Amino acid sequence: MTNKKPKNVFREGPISSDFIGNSIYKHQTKTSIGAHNIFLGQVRADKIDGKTVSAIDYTAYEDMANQKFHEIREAAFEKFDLTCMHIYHSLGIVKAGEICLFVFVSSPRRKVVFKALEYIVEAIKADVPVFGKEIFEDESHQWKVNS
Amino acid sequence: MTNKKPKNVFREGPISSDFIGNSIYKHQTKTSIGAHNIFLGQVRADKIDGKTVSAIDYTAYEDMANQKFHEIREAAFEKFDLTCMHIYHSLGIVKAGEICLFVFVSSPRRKVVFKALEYIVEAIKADVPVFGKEIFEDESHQWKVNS
Amino acid sequence: MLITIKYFGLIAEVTNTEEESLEFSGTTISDLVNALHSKYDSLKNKDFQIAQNQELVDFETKLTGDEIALLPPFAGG
Amino acid sequence: MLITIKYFGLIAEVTNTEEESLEFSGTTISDLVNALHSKYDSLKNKDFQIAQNQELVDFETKLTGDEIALLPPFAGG
Repeated sequence: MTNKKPKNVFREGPISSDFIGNSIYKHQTKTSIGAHNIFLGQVRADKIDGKTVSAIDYTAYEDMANQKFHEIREAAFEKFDLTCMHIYHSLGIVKAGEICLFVFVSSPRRKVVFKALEYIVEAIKADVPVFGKEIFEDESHQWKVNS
Repeated sequence: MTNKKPKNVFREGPISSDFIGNSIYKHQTKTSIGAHNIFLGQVRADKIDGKTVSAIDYTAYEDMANQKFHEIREAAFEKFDLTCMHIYHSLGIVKAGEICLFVFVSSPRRKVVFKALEYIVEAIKADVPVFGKEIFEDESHQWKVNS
Repeated sequence: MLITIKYFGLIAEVTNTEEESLEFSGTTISDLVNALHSKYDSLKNKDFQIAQNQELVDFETKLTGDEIALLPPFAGG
Repeated sequence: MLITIKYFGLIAEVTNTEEESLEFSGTTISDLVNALHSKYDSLKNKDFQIAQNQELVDFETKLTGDEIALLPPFAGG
């Protein structure tokens, strides 16, 4: 189930729990799957120097980012025996408590999904040009850096 | 967020995608969380000697199982910096494509959720007395063994 | 002593019951397993573990009179 | 040659633009970075990588005239 053309991974605004639930629902017709593993990135209300993050405003170098997501996807299908893989990332404002990243892998057997999901999430963090402006409650901001 | 008394992990029948979506939704008020990791076990329509599994009928030594789930939960909170952890397992009939196990861990940071989730799922598979009768389309059956 | 024994999954199919109480004079788990092998001949070919008071025990363990369970291979998830 | 340069995140704040075209006579990425350091003084303190034609490149790489992007630290997820 790989495809050659990069898909658009980005969604405007937060990723809703309904969207995630529905995505799980759609996999119930795929009866060769025995294990799903889902990673969700959620915006934290971090306190930094006494100020609290209220949202992150995500931007991206979209063409390059979608190309990188595509390469990560192809590499993961190459390395791991996966039945499906889905990646969604937010652009624009995502408030604290809302979800900005949804990675979903499925396989006949469980051992592979753990390895695959961690591989994909770490690759996204390291290789995909997405930028996050952490907006504080007083509307000042700072730029997020992945650790 | 550990508690001393074992909770009942078991649910009658499959775990619905709505239930999972709603569980994700409820975590959006917990703004110290940065990463969720979810494992879902789904019943496979395995073909064995030309017959196809149509469902698994789960039974358990319930008191011991809930005690084991509790011990796994306590051990995971001890080992990993988790904000929350939820485990649900089906009893009774779960059809091919339906979900029989839902494990949900959340933490401020991502690295810990991968390790914690795999630890918990492997412990469940190894230590919890749950039994699965694989029912074929012709209503014959065999007993499932975890690999 | 009177011992309550629970059977699960494949083992309950072999014994054709999920629970029974036995008057028993042995002292170890091993003694009990031997008695059950005599009572249920086809139990000999089956793979199972024993829990006493909801903890897995080995065959040398002393019988305490608490609840005993015969557990076939686990298949959770 | 005429080079199109894209700026993102913190870097776009420094340059105060997200994209510009420059007539440029240098031959390597390094030459271009030097020119941008002259144009935008506070760029010198900033951490960024360069992509040419959507691939990260090092400073010795030859300029091809394809799209250049200045990328601050990634923060996806």
